[in-house]
Amino acid sequence: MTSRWWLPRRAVQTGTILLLASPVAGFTFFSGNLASAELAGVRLSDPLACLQAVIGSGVLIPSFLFGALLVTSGYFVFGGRSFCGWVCPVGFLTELGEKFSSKVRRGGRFLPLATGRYILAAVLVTVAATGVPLFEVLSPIGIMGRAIAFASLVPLLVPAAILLVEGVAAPRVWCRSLCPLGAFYAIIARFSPLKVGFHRERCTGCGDCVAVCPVPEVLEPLWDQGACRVCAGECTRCLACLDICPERALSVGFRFKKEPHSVTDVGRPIEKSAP
Amino acid sequence: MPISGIVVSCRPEEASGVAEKLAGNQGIEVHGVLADGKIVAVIEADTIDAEVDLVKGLQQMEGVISVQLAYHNFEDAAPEGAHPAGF
Amino acid sequence: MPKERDDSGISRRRFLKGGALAPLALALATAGGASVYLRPGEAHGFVLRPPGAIAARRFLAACVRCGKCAQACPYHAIRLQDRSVGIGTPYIAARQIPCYLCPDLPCVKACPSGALDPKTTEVEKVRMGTAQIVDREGCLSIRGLRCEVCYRQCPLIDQAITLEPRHNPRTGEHTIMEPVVHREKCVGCGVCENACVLPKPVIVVRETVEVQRDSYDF
Amino acid sequence: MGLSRRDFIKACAAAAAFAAAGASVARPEWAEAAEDGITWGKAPCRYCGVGCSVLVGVKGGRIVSTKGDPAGPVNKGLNCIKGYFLSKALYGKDRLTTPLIRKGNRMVEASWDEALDLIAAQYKKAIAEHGPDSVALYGSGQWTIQEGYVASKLMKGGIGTNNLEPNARLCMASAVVAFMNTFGSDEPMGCYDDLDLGDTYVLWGANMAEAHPVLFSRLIDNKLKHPKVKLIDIATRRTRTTKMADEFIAIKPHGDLAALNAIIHVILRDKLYDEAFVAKHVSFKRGKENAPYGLKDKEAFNETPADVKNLSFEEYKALMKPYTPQWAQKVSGIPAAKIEELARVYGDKSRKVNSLWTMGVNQHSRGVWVNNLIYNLHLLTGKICKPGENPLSLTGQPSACGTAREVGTFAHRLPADMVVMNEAHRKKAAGIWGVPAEKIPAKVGLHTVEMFRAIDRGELKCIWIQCTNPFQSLPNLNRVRKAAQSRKAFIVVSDIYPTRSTELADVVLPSASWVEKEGVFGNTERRTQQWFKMVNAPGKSKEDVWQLIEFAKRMGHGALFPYPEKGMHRAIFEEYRKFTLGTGKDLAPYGTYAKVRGLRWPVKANGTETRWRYTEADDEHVAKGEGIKFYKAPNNKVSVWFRPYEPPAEVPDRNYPFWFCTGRLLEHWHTGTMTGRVPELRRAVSQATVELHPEDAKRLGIRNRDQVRITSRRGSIVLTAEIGGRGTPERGSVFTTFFDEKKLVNEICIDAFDPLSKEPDFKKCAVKIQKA
Repeated sequence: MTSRWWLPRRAVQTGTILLLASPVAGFTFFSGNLASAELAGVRLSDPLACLQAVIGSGVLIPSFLFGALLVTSGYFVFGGRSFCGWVCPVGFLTELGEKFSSKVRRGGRFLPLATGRYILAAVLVTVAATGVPLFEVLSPIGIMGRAIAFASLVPLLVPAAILLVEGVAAPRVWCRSLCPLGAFYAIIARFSPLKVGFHRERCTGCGDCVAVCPVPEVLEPLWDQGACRVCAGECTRCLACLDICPERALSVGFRFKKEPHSVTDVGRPIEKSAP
Repeated sequence: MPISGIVVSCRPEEASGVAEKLAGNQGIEVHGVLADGKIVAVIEADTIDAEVDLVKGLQQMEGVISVQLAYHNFEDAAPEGAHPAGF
Repeated sequence: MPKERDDSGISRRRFLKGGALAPLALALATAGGASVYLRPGEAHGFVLRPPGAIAARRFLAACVRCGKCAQACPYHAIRLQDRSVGIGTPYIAARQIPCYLCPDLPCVKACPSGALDPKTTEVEKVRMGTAQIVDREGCLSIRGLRCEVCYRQCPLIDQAITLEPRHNPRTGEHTIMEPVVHREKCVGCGVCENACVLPKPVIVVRETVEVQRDSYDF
Repeated sequence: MGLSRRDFIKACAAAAAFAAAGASVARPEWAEAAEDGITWGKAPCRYCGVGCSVLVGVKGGRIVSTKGDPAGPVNKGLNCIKGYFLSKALYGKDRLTTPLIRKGNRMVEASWDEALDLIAAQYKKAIAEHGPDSVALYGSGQWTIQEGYVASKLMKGGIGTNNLEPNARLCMASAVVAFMNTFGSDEPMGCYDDLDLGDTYVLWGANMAEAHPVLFSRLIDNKLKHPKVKLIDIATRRTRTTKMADEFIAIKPHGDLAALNAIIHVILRDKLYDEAFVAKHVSFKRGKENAPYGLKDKEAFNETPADVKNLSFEEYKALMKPYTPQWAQKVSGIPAAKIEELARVYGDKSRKVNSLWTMGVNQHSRGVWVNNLIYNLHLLTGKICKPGENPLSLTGQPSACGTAREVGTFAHRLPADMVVMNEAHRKKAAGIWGVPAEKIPAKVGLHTVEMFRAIDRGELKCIWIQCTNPFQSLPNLNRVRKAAQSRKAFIVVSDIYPTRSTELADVVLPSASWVEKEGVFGNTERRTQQWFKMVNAPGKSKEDVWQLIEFAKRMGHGALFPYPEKGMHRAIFEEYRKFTLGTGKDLAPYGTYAKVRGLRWPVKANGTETRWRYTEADDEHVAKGEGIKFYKAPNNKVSVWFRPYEPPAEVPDRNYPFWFCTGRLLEHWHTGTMTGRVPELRRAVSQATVELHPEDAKRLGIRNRDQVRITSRRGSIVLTAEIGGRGTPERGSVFTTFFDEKKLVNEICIDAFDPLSKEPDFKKCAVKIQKA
């Protein structure tokens, strides 16, 4: 029996969409979208949106900053890119997109994962220089959030374009390599305590986990360097590897021992394993 | 093209004479002479200035007491208050 | 541990293909995106922002496009732009639904980022824009008809808009009651623009006029 | 008639010049000038009592444009915003186009024959079983004169019941009674020219700026031209009129009765009256007092000649002694010094004083008395029947004067000031109608409020409502609507759109409106205006006259209406005109009205109009040398009535602490049946709001645009609060408008009415206010 992490994950993804739509149905416990929201009286803000707004306008509202820090610390605990795997509606959309595209295989490697960091840097530089919050203007996440809450459908062209590009040429290129928010969370995720662990003794080497992983690069150290946990920030904690592994060789948790260097074949530092 | 309705007041006994003189002017149509010495006329001119000159001229005319403007139209386009109705 | 995985590393061929295709795709996406977003549109002219909005350029940066102000508006007057650099930012289409100046300004309270200045607490001090009569010849009231709908609907009646009566020389016995906007009082809520009975409103909200000039002449 | 655009403008210019020169000459072709295939015709505006003239542009069988008629003497080419969109009122999407008959809860389309046969059968059945007084016809001040005349002849001369009422009962019945008991003849002695010629205007409870827009613009122009002109606004609410007035005097609801008496007191005390005028023209009278408020069904109160006591001037002065300004200050809220000042305004011989009033005075549980007291001011000071100084009761419907008053479509009236109680009058009417004199019953019919109460009591079996919307406009509406909902009577409604009345009807008939038929209206200043049919009514719609005559044929009274199909309207008018000749209400031949923009009756032998009645200067019925002669009053003497103060029917108390008042606004008219179909007017004002005084609102925690629940002993309703907007009621009172068909505000109103005029008081009742 393997685990069934996909179930809660789909539930959270769907729940996010429902939450975004809840004001339309007349509920008042939630308002806003993923850029900034109020849930049961608690103000939450996307740290990158906050960063852009503050840099771009020079206006700083303490509660706004607090909301951003709250979200940052939350994602720090659960592993930053868990946002991508569990919350982000664009991630949800592209995942669904894959299901309908037989050509696309998971984990297509089009651009290096690191591209996102440069885009993030470029966004912040642009914001500082021009005052135009570049990512908030183009963000498919915001667009989808507003499409759900306000039925503003025209901008959905952007996520549609992403789906098209991914479906035809570059699988998963947006989430893996381009999204600056993903890159931002990847930086936090590196240090986050919640990680996927690897129990080498159970592994039969069937390769299913790599096949199912949207970012197979993060599993490579387990093979190549004999690491016993996934350290790379790019891991979205989607836990698909846990679900697929017939031997339960992977698990998720807060406490994994530090890298037992003795078992690594080559002994290269783990940090370099991430691309 | 400005079109105006005017009332020219004269002494009753001179009214018909003035009316004849008025009718002789180009751009003036006399529509009626009332018993109390009022002449109802319509004047037409190329510009508002020309019209004002015309009225000034009338005021100088012998037998004329006053010239009163009753109606003034200076637009050629849609009539006042006109609008497409019902849709 | 099997070694026959073919996707463990990036093959040279794949890398080249990716390297060539990716910029192409990016360029295409940019072109597509730009055509949708950066169309010259509302963002370049005057956009009527919700009460308390800070100066236009800073507003575009400070607004995180979360839509909370729009959700807070009880009249659904606040909409979100769906194109150009102002995408996702709130605006008021006064001709459809104007700002009715809620005394507690729920939109300002909802704004998380300060794009709507939280110091805005009095509706009379709001300056979203300034109403202007843009077509004096078209204005029914100035033509002598008893319309003055903008004046009577103005939430700051007799302050932001007053009626200035003067003799109507065309009929000789009626009064022209001309609505006159007072810039120092007008909050720019757009109720007048909304109420104007003409197909194209002759009174509209334009950019806030800071300097008071008198364009009102007989 | 192929006139070019230029010729048309010229025609307009000439017509205006003729009007300015004081001559009412107009050439018929001016009314029809062609331009771009548009044919223009003249018509009076369909809305209020001001009576603006409009030009109606028709192309392809459809009205494509309307505009103020430059030759119209009232408006000189101007309109208010309602008039500007006049044509659109006819072209709403939901025009009724076919007769509908109720089948259970559904309305089923029917033919005219089916509908009319059904109505006739129901009426016949009711008459056979319960007598002619079990049926009624409820009409309108928006009826044309022809419609009103046919209705009167059918009901009074044909069916034999006086159960005929116009909605004008709700509108100016108080003015009618006061005109009759003071002057012996209905309708004003003055006219709109007084607005140009006077120098002092006292408004008693009238928001002229919104209710009589074009007229107000004329009044303000007088003020702009002449610095001496003073406008004093006495009201319970600060309005747009207040804004343009020189002085606002706040008065408590019902306080007018006290204030007017106190002003008269000062005029008498300080000898500000015109001794010679009083001696020559005035007789003093005291009527019946301690009048009821009509709250009980069938409560009867009449002031018969036996109840009237003649007084000497000295007796009258003695009676007026207790009404000191100090006393009035307490009752009316007007400071005593202000009352003294007002008395001196009326008494100032160098001032030409005009009093103007409308619903604030008429919709009043002592409305006739207040009207009487205003006349007293003018009669004591002799400021009457002179150019520029007159009392003028402003009306609210396009033909409240023409159809309701002149034709006499009230339960007690016959055409031209005659009444059913008077045998000679009945004989004269019967003579003209060609029916036996006994046919017209002497018993006064049911007045409006009683008419609808009689439905509730089950006494009235059939009622036909034309051209009005009583199930939105009547007071104490819950009772009336419940009675109709329980199908206690057979209800027929003729209208042009679905209304809150058609929804309760058993038969709904589609009517033609305004220029879809030919007609004549009479406005406030006695101006009779005619128009021709210009377009066809949509679908199977038929004009009300046709409906009534077809019904009459089925009732066996077809012989009463032997009018030719072509020229029917002319024939009806000419027949009606016979009533007016020689009575001082003389009308001109129909053909004259077709040519002019209206004439003010009495029309002189030479075909010209009369601007001021009862004066030798203008009225042909007064011989040269007689000066002023009130020739319609008994002994040529008008009555100054002693009318004491009596409290209102319902006063705010601990449970219902606020006064409640209803009224009109500029953008919409009456119950909004027409203006509600004009998208532009709906955009301008979409819903009824309740106005509160800012301090009251603050105390109750109500802010602008909050939802507010208003509750009276009769009903409850939720409205949006409006604070500091177009109107501000005085502390302790609230105001709302009645045009909004979604908000039946009249459910709140009390059905107390003036005992003499039977006009309900829509301006005062007690309510409580809560934030909803």
